[in-house]
Amino acid sequence: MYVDVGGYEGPLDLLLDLARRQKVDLSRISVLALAEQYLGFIEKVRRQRIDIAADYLVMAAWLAYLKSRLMVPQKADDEEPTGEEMAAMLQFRLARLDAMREASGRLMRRARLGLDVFSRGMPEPVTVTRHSLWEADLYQLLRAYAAQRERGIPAEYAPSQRTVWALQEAREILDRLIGQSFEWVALDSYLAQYLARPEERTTALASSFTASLELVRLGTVEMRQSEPFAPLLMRRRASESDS
Amino acid sequence: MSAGEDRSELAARNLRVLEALIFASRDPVSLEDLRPYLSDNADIDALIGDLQTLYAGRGVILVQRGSKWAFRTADDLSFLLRRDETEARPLSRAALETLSIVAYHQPVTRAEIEEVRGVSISKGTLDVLMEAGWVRMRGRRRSPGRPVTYGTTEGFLDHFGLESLGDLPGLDELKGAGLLSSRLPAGFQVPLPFDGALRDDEEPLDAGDSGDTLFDDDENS
Amino acid sequence: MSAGEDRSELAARNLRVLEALIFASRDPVSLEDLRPYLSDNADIDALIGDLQTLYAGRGVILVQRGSKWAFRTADDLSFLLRRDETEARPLSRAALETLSIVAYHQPVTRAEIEEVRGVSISKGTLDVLMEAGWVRMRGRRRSPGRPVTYGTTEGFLDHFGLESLGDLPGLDELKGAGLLSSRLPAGFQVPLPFDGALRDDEEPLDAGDSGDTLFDDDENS
Repeated sequence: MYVDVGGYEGPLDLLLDLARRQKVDLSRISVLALAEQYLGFIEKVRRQRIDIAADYLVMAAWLAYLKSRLMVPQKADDEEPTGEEMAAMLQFRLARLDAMREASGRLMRRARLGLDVFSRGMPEPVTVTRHSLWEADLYQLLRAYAAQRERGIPAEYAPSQRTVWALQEAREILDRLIGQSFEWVALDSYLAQYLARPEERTTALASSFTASLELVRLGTVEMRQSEPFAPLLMRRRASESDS
Repeated sequence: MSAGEDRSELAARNLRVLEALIFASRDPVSLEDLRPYLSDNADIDALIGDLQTLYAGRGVILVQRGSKWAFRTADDLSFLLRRDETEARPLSRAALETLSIVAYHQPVTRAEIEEVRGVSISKGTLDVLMEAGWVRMRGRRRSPGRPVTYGTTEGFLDHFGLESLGDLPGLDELKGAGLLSSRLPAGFQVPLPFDGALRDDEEPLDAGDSGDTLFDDDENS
Repeated sequence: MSAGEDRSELAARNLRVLEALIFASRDPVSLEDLRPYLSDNADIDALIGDLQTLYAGRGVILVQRGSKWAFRTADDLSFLLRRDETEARPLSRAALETLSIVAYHQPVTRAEIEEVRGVSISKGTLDVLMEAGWVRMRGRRRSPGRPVTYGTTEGFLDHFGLESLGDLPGLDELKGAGLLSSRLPAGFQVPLPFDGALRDDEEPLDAGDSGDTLFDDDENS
């Protein structure tokens, strides 16, 4: 038996196909035989190392359980559905899918609009002349005007205190940020929290760059840049005593 | 002129008006849309009946589509008029099955459709059906997760030549066989395809509701 | 069945086919187009005559267009296909803002309106206002490009309950009403709308002037 998994629309479709091969009415199929066929099929496909969608495996697990329920007599206090109930549920689902498939066939075979039956080829549309009566009052009009004029006013200028990083301050900040990091890290990422503030960006960059040169000169920090405008990388220089 | 003649003249005019308005439209027309054009107290149902009789057995007939009415060419002339080339892209099997599940089980959620088919449905499947104008989002089920419920449209009835959902082929047998339930059989109530506004366990879609979230996720995957 | 019955049945069928074909066709149909669908030796002229008789005096009639045939709504019912509807809807924000600028700054050109608004305005916005009968083209500015100047109409005063444009509140009144904040830069002014016919820097519209050329281009772009 060769079955192309790709040709099936899921495990129920595969089961329905297998059920049809029993050549009996769906209500009289042997569910046990069906479960075995399905499990056999999945086993075969897996031996061929074909990837199988999880749906198929879930169904296989369920059918294996169903098989065991059908073959082993159930205890009276067992609250799980009996093998017969499970088999009935499977039969019902197969019959329902089959019925829906059959129904879609019957639908499509009906005399369909645009294919078998036609509507008026030259409809005479109703031409609607719409007269719009606009609603607006003076208050809305004035509010609209005032709002626009206000929008047009340049934002109020208030001379603000300029934040400037002193060189000493920048050096302390940078020294603290680099800490004991021996990894190359871009200056920008050290300063990320400061660069986000537009008013601080320029001074933070300029002062910390100058301070970094000082740190390099002192031999506590190393710097490198692969090409112009590339990120400026720096790290703590491993001192002789550490190595 | 006697009052009787007046009346019959009025009825004749109403009939002409009804005929002209339904004939002019490509899509089915509702009686509410027609009423304003008729004389006061016109018996619109009787007029529709008269018009249907007038066209019975003709090449063009008056048909009911849900709550609306339309003129359509007669079914039996299909063999002459059939245009095969119009169906450029036939529906996939998944779409066909999904359509019949929505039609026979409505209102139905995506999870319920998947339960019947035993496989998950791709976003495209319902999309194709909604784009064809056959399936619509009806509302949301009053249950955890508030899943969207789907149903068919008036365009569905029109396309498949159904007067109402009760005309779905094989509906009675399926119902009798208990195959329209979404759970196990064994003698419990079998719901019929439900065409009405919203059922007790449905609530309206939110304004601008674009469907199941799961659904939207699919789109991006 | 007699040969006579056969013939009349055939004729009835031919008539139905003719009716369906003309009904479903997207264009008027010529007799040559119809003939292949009819039985051999069918008298197509007689059939057309029969069909025309069948529809005579009804809401829909069979009409000849050149050498072709089509169904049309009866002339005396064509009024059914025209409808006038009046609806009241709120003016869009863009329209409201544009209207207020035209009111205060008139005579004002489109470019000047855009300068105050800070965004460009679509042709539709001014159209709506002119259609509403609140804004009109006054003339053309005596400046390069001769742009059209806009102003308000009598209908505008009427609708907004103003006796004259001078009734539009000025800077202090707008501030007093809380519509303008009290912290405005020095030199902030609210113009006094010009109420007269044409200002010195305006010239009359040309006969049949349809507005800014720029404007019309927009429509096509």
